[in-house]
Amino acid sequence: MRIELESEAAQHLVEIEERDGGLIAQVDGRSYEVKVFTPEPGVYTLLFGQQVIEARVEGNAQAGSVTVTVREHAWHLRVRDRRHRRRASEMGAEGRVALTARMPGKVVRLLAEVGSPVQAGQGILVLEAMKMQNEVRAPKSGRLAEVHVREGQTVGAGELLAVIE
Amino acid sequence: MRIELESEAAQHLVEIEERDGGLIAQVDGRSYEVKVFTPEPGVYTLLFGQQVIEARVEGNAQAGSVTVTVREHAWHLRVRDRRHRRRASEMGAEGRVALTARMPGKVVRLLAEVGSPVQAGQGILVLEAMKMQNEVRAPKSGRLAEVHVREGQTVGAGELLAVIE
Amino acid sequence: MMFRKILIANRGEIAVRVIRACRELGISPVVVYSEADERSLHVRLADEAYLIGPPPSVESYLRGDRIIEVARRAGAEAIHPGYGFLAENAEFARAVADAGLVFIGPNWQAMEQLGQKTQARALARVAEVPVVPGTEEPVRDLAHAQAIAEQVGYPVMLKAAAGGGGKGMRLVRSPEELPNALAMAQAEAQAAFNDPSVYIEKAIERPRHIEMQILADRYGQVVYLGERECSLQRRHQKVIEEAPASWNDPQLRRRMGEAAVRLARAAGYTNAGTVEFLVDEERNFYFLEVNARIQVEHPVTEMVTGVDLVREQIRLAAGEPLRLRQSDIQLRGSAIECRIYAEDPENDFFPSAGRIETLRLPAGPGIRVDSGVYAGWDVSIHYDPLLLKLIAWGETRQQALERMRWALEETVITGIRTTVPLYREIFRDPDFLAGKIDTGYLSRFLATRGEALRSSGELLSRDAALIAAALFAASERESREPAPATPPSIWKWQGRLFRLMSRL
Amino acid sequence: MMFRKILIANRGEIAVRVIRACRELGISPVVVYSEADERSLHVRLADEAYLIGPPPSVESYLRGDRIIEVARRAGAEAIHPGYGFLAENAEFARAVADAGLVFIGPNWQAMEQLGQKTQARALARVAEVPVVPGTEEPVRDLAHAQAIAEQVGYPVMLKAAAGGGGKGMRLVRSPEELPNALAMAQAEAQAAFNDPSVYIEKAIERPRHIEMQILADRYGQVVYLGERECSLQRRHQKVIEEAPASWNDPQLRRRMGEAAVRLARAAGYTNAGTVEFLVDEERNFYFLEVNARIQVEHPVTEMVTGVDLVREQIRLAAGEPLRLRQSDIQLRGSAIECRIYAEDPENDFFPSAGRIETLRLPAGPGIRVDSGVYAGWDVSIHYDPLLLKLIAWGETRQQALERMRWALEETVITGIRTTVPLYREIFRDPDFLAGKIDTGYLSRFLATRGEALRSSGELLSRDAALIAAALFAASERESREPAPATPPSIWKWQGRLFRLMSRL
Repeated sequence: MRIELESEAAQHLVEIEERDGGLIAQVDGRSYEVKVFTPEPGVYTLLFGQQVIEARVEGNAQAGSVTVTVREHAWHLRVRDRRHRRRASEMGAEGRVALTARMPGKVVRLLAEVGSPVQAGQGILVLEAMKMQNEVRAPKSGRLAEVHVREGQTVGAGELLAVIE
Repeated sequence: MRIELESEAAQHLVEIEERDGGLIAQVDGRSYEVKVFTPEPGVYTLLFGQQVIEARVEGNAQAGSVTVTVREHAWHLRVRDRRHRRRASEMGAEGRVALTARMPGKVVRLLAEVGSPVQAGQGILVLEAMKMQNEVRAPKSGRLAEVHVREGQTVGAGELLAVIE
Repeated sequence: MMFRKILIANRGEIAVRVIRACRELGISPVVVYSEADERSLHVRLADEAYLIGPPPSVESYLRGDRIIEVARRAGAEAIHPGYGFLAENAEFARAVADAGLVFIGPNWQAMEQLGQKTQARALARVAEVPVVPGTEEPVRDLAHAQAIAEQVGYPVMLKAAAGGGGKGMRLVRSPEELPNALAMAQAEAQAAFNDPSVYIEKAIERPRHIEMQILADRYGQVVYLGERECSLQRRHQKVIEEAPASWNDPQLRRRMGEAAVRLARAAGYTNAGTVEFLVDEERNFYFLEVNARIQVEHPVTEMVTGVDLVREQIRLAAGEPLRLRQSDIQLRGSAIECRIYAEDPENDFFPSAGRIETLRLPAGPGIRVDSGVYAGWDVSIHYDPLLLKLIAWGETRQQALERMRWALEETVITGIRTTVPLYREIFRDPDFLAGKIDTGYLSRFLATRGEALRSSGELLSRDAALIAAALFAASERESREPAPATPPSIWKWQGRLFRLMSRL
Repeated sequence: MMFRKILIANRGEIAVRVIRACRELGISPVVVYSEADERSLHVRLADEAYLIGPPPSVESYLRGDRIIEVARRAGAEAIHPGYGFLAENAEFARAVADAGLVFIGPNWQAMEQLGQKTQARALARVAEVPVVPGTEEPVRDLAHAQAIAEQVGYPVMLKAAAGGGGKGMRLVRSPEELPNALAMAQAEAQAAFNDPSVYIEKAIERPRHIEMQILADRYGQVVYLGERECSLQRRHQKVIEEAPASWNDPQLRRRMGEAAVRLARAAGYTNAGTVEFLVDEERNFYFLEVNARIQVEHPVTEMVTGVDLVREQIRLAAGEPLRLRQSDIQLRGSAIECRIYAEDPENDFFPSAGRIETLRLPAGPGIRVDSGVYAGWDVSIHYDPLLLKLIAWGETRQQALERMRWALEETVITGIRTTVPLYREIFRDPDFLAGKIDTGYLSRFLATRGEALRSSGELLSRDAALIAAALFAASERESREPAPATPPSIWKWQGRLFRLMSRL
């Protein structure tokens, strides 16, 4: 199995396979032998030599975001399947950015008009969820090309709200 | 589905079936409507009218013993499958009682000889498990007809140790 | 006469908290629930449960009329409102009293006076309790708001006149921000409290948010139970609280406590309540508002005083006199609380809904957990994202922090995003550990944290190997192993017809 | 100098307890484990873990030589023995010291003196602490035992000279019972402590079992932290403990505390320890033995004094002076502990092994849980059946009992049998609630309980319907629903090759 990990500083390709009841992970030309067991879902006990390292995989991969904690260090990972990545890259190629609802909620107010120029960080619309009003902001400066929702409309998680280009 | 419950005072035959997302239990000519859900394994929330009743099924059915708690009342139930019951009744018919190991352990000492008369409550042998020595006692008076283990022998759960008749 | 049955007009962890207090007092707890909450923990632990409406709280938990009707039908003698929802609604408290039931909280007259924050400020002036400069009444419109803001000087704070908990609250730094901020604050106030009124206060720079817990009986006795430090906030919502405040001393505590007691007396206050203050860098304190209810963070006070505040609420509501004198209240050690929210700290604290898959909660010396959820529970979008609270007590603040640190490390919640990973970082921050916090601490921490992470963000080969091993195990487990938390069948070796022999 | 690394020579809940104390002090915890314990909780929570042998404890947890070797290899400066196993083995403590390591417990000289119960009794006489009549030395053989028993008069108590915890202990009511009882006591003593020596004491009728917690530093300072009531026993094994004893008063507490301190001084005792007393119906107390270790029931003392005993053990072992004076030790409220054993109370407390399927532990105000297990853990037959401890604190004994009652109701353990259902019954027993307990209470309760259950054992139709509904749901769930505790796959929507983008 092959796992790609990408951080701002570096990128690692890890080749991992089972051997003699343990795992061998090959990375950057080095080889690490780890024994893993899963006492509880989401909790992985790694025996690395005499060291005991508890790894936790927390969060919600469906929402695209998990935290893998190894010892005291937390790695916040964005998990995307190929379909999402394709769409994201398509849009990136055109210089278009999609604003999607990260969870179900209600659009209470639109703050910018279709066709108007927007600044990075400017509020585009207000989404209410869990009794809190949250401004959905422009991730980059550009033009508000499309708005796919109306005020008062209920939206589901992942639903396309607007496009900035 | 048909469930038989037996207590010292009474015996109940409960006919139970699903209807409209709930259960109808017929017992002693009366009918009870109960909605059940299972928030956690072993825990059953019963909605009986406006009443909320948490039922818990605790213990280990393999070891033949569970406690069903309904509200504050605990019902200690012996669960037996047909094979076990058949053997028990066969022996009952002959006036023979089998002593079986209720869990894995080690026979550390025999306290009575084959063929000797035994009193109800008298120690037959000593079984060690979890660092504790436990006397296995005669459930009834009679004669120690058979001994199937030796001192020092390790026995598994359910293994036949001796027979009193 | 102690109550036999209490209706709890709330949900989540506070409903569970009240159920436990009822159990201790031999009182039968009755709950109400919305269609979204049939399988919720508060329903599971109650004796009786009544469906009162669809998921949105305006159609269920805010329907005071239905709740009173249920209380009557169930034969409950009293209603505990928890916090939020109807807890500070004087009209509801009055309707409860009119229905011949007891409202477990302050009398409605005191609530009415203190609930309108502008009236509360006037009352504080009378009781000689210092207040923050600002309006005495709700703003009428944008022009009015602009005029007042100019007068007290930017930055100003917009606040919902009817409520608390950070809802309807906005910091406004400049005139340009005012129109939008006012509209959003009013809309939130309307949604949360059914009242869009908003007022304006001068924003105090780098203030600490301190609150004093009080208990008052019907016979004029009032005591204070020490302060809580609630400066760790995000968007005016409390996140981590402690008792006592690390920088406080007995003299200042007594002065603030006595001010709180004076205000309570002036308002004819009864039952449990909290008087909130801002404390500036020169240790001057200003009255902010009264929270006429039990608060989310009440456990830290319980842990340092040993007093069970919810139990006292019930006793006081039943007409018992206060059994504590001021001298009975002794602080022991230090306690800290982390509010675990279903929010994604890596995604601008966006609320996170969904099923809780794993829920491993810490336990052990000094640790208390007040939870409203369980593994398998679906966190809904309809309500406040507070899932549970971790509380740690220690002989010293230092020990309480150390205990919270391992408690956070032992906590695992999967299926939804929570604030737990962020708190683990906060509990390693030297400023926080040294008690150098004010209400701006968290946003500063979040900004610096991003940078700190980026600069130290080198993923070593060894870490990569370990992360990959965990992810491999996660995917392997999915594809072949049965889940270890799934019990092996206790029934599968039996037929569909089984016979149970009871020993009874 | 505080330690950087400690080796914990134990397993189960006490190993977890020590790990947490290490975490608070910034010490790295190293553990040892047998082949049966690779996946145990104490291994999971440690920083390093070393396999030391096969499951039987004589080949693993009792192998002091291997444990010392591991400590050296791991670079640990000290060894915490927990309770049981090597905790009261003076020879081991001496070997640890000889290896240049610190034994976190008393000095071996004091252990040697006090560990031989017969020497301890002699020492108590010197320190003017009253003792129970009996032998000064182990019995040589049956004839010797018979002679002594005749001399002090039946009933007599057989006790293991080398240990405690009820192992190797037998009550003998008549000469006929002596031969068998002696053989079993000696065999148990051999198995548990590797020493078959047994001694004889006069059995006191309806005694209360009280113990006094002490702390002593290397510089001659000794304090007592109040008593624990441990009368609730089954076969001399403690089951439920509380602090303080409900019938005690400050005068008697001081007399017992000072007696304990005198004895500790006479023995040159250091670190934490417990002095056990029997108290008869006229409130006379007799020295029983010293437990030269941390005890299972230490949490109740921690909850009423606020002092973390395990932390103090580590500090004292590191050579710190006692930071508490006698006047610093103030009792607040009341605490009670239930030991949850893997034993079947419906089956003569037969040990119950197997996989823990569901483990729902209580939490909330006043509740502490010290657990050594988790859902999915296989309880083995090799070790003590103690799974975890529930502890409840309250402002009064009454409140502590009320809290324990709901905590027990909220606890669910399936897959194995435990003592939880029995404790629920005990917490409804009027005698127990009134504090009318002695060491014979539990066997009397068990006898009466059987009758009470039989006479009230009418199974009503309604109960039958509800039980059947639960059993129906149990079987239905098995046959079609996925278990709710099984997390839905977070991976299944991905291929076997997945890409992770880190924000770092």
